[in-house]
Amino acid sequence: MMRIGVFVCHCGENIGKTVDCPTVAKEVIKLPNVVYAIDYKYMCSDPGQNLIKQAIAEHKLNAVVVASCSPHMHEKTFRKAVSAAGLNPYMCEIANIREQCSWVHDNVEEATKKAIDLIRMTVERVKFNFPLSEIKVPITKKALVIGGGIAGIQAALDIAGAGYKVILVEKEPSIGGHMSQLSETFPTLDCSQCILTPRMVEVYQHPNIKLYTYSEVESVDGFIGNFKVTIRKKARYVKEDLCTGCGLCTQKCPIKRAPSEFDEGLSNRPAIYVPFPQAVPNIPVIDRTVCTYFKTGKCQMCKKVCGRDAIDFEQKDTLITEDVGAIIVATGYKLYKIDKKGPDSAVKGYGEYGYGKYKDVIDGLQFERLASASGPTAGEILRPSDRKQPKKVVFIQCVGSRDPSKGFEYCSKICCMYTAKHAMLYKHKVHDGEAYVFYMDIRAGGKGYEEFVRRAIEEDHVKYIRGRVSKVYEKKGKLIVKGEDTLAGVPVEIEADMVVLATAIVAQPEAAKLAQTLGIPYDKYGFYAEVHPKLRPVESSSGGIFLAGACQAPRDIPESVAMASAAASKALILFGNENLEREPIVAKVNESTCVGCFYCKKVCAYNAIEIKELKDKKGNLIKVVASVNTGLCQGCGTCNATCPSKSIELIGFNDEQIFYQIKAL
Amino acid sequence: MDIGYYPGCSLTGTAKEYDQSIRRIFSELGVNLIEVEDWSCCGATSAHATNHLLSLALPLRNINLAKRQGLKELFIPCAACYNRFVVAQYEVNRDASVRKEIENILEETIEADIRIINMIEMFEYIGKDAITARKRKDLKGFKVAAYYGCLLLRPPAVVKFDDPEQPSSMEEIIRLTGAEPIEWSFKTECCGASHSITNTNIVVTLSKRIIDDAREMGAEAIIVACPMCHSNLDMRQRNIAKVDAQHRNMPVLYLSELVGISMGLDREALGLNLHFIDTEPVLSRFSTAIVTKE
Amino acid sequence: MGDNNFEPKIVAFVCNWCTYTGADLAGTSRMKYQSNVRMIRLPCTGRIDPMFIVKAFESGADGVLVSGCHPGDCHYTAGNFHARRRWILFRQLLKFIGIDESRLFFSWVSASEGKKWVDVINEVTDTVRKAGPFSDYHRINKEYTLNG
Amino acid sequence: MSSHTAIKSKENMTLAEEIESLYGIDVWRCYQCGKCSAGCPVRVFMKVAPNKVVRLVQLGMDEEALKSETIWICAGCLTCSTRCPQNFDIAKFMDVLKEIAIKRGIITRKDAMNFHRAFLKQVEANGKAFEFGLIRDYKLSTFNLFQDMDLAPEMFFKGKIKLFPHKIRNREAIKKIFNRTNKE
Repeated sequence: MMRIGVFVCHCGENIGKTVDCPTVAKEVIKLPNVVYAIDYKYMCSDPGQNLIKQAIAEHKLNAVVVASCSPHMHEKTFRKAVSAAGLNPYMCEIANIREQCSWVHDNVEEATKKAIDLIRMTVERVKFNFPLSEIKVPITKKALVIGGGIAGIQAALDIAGAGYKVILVEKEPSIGGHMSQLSETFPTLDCSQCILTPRMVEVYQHPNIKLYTYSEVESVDGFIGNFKVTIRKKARYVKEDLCTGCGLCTQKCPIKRAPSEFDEGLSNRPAIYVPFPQAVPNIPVIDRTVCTYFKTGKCQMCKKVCGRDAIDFEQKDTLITEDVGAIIVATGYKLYKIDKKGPDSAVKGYGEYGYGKYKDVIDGLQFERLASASGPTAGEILRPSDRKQPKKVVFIQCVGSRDPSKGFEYCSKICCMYTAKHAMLYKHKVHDGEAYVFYMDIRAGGKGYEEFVRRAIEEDHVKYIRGRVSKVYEKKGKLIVKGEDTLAGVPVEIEADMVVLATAIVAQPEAAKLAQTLGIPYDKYGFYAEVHPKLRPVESSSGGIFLAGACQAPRDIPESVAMASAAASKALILFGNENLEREPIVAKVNESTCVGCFYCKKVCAYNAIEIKELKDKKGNLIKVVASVNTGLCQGCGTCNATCPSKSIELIGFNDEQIFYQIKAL
Repeated sequence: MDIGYYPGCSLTGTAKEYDQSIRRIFSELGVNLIEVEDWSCCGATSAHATNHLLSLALPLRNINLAKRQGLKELFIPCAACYNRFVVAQYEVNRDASVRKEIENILEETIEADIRIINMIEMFEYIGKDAITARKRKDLKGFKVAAYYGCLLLRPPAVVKFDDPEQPSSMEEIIRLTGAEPIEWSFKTECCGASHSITNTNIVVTLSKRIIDDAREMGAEAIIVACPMCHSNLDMRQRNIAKVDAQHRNMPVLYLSELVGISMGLDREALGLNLHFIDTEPVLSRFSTAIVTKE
Repeated sequence: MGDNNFEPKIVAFVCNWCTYTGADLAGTSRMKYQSNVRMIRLPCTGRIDPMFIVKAFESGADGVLVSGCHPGDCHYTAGNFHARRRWILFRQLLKFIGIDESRLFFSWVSASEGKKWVDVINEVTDTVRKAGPFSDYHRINKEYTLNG
Repeated sequence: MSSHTAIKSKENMTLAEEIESLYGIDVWRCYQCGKCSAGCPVRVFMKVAPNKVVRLVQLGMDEEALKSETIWICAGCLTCSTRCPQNFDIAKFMDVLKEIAIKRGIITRKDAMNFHRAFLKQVEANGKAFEFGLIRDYKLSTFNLFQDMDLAPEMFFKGKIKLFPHKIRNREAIKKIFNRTNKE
């Protein structure tokens, strides 16, 4: 027998002014099963809460309806109060008579009538409530960080520093990411490798960090607090435990002319190589696409010279499984390569700029390598075609960015700053050189950023021209850059020695595949989607999976690092609990009526529906039914509405509760 | 092989050597060109610059004629006509209300599903092997600049032909003849097009830049597939010479003429004598013998 | 046609994250709208079983409003998308049962659109008031035995 | 200023609204990057850059836009439309402005207009372009009889210019097309 108590709050004048609360209380006590009803000035105050607690005890209430403000305000407060009186908190429901009644209506009679209706409907609903308890999920206090660029490094160090284990997976042979390729960094012009290398070493030496380089995440199962991750460790053909990183093999390798990924094709490397001198780990890999042994079966020079017998041509990929509780995705970006694209490509390329046709038309990362002291020119600005110092350099911004026609609609965000930096570095190194920047708008909204751009213009006399370049072509050894100064309204032609294109920041080509592996959403460009752009910027919509750095959108270094620390703190908040507690509003399957059609599985956005086999005692299969993984279920109820046999219900919002609420209209 | 043929007005007048060379080489290649019966002008620049509906109705009248004649492909050697046809077809296929409007004007339904083929596509269509098979003279050492102009390539979303910025299809045809296409920067730059008569100085300025770059990059001749480009580049060299005393003549050949020469056809039959700029200085070395004569 | 003093009953099925919050915002902003609506809060429009709507008409509603997050904005990623797909089928069903589909309204009201909520409610209320009372539910009651 | 306001009668439309409603060209797509002007082969012959003409229309300075010689100097080469990052068909925009300018009788470059008129007159009469007639009519209209005179005899003797037009049979059809597309 239901014994329901109704508590009508005046909220001072807020409700009481338009809703006749004493009348409401008098009316609702007439409802079946309502054994107690009272109105009070402030229900959420201590005396108000005590009123509820006392009534529960005195009138042996087993359900409570509080008619007050929005459940978004005080549902938790009242459920706690009810709980303190020994009643299950989920036996308390709120009727919203403030935000959706007293505040939006003027007429007392109408508002009072509506309040009574709302309470009646809630009373009917609460009759079908039943005690629920928070779901407890154990947590594996170990994190997986995918991507070993600056964001991944920062996240890994933060979590490891808090005393938890971290698995760091990097697909390249070394960690460091794009930041390790940069020369100096804006807006302070400090040397990128000088600030990054110590962090890389720290990762390598940290007792809490297990590093898998040249490895990729193959599959992810499970849910928040309980992920099972399979990592593919690609064959390096070098035994990591034996190699000392002496470098003899790389010196003796007869193949010398494979284009260096690290130098963006501006220099060459051997077939067995370490991407760059400061690589972590300092262990080479064999590029089997160019290695003579793999192509012809002969050579083995590296094996012959290795004193530790660390070369292993027979090495295979290995699969490793790890249990983790949280995942931080920090897979970064790629620079849009603007070579000629196929006719079917979504991106149409920029034939008009002649990238790929003219050697001295390069992209931003290539310029970084030219300017870097560790680069192919040892930091001297020499153009690729003839290794001469260019006296006139044109920088073109927004190549592929802000271009829905040929590239991407979005702003790549970092190009304005790095172009200013490039122009500045160039002017610092080539004092008699001229630098031109073609821009559409200058976006320098960061600490010290605007000042930095002004410095380039005012102190280093970089010439900024507002307008997009239409064409770059070669004439008598010069690159003719055809533009328009839209401020002066005059056409401009510059005879340049080198052209640097600030090409768009794009998502990693494999981003969508990884997103599907992880079960996280991504936008049409392949950038991972955060739950809320303002308030939950580093959380993916899948519980326990967090985002850091440029995999989410174009990001500069400070933002990537800030996001990484934020993502790490999200993981640490999770690890701060023994168990995961969450509202018990999840779906539940009635196995006896479920026919295994799995429509629920099709509509579930969280992969929370699993296939369960029901077997008899002898182990014979009786039937397959749906089963809800309560760790993954977010309680949207779409499955419940979809199920043709009404065999899956959303606890807390089941059909009966809602039907009776409607019926009480 | 039968194929529909729309010569367009220029090919009956100022560009009659283009028509002549086309008819000559395709008969040699065994292609039967079926001219659209009672075809009319496409409206050219003057229509699309002043009257949008007229610029669609005129080409569509011809498309309908071709369809009624049972033609499935329509070869249009003039790049300007080609462009107007393709654009008109695109617009009515994209927008039902425009289609309705044009149908009301023409008083007939439009069946705009005919395949329209430009000069370069025509060579691709009959097959590169067929051209190689008819080759009688290798034009080795003949350095030429392939000039596409504007209207074969643009707008790229409509014509859907080659890379609009770095095209290479004409070079592929040229290579079949043994001639050597040079790499240059002006292959898609405009020659001034319809300004020829109204604004001769524009055409002279633009054509001069094109010819100068071709020469600088080592070309002995420029190859075109458009009568407007041809008349601007060929005829207007007289005007260029007036403003530039240093100007040296640069022969301008139609792609069909070049292919014809490699087939060993009579140069007069190909209409080469009709050019303003004498082609003999660059072609005489390939003319030791005339292999066939009509 | 209808009685001049007719005040319709409107049931609104709304999602907890967008429209319910948007309706709360209308309240905190002290905007005013007609009092005919009775809200039923659900986690997501994806939870709305078409039978809820039939049930609402059966229980005396003269109009039903379904309101959730904007497309692409669903708190649960895709619930509102599935809901929309269901409506296409459901409209047919409604017609079949004999419920005038012009009494069923759909809208998208986000958590920040208090004003829009007010406009939607006033418009729905006015439209249904004009349409008069919905009396066919007795017939429906007789012909269909509904769950609960 | 917005082109997305309620439907207005044609007389009350701004130029931006008119070209959107009649030709489907949305001038608000243009974000004034200037790539069109940068690549325009006839840019040096223009006083007002193509992107500025779009700007004038965006600002509602309709008459200034229609009066600019730029729209007549445009060679229709489509380089601008091909490279526009915003997919704004600026070449078509130029054509449309010409068309509207003609309707409103604002013709700043009579030479270009006379050429188009002479050309279309031949097409209307014969069904085909007739170069001799075209040049004759055009020259008469510009009183510039001696321009290109040196080229003409050679053209004539090479058979490139005929003295009499070649007329198509179904000239009625062409007449009809001209009449119907010229209404308004």
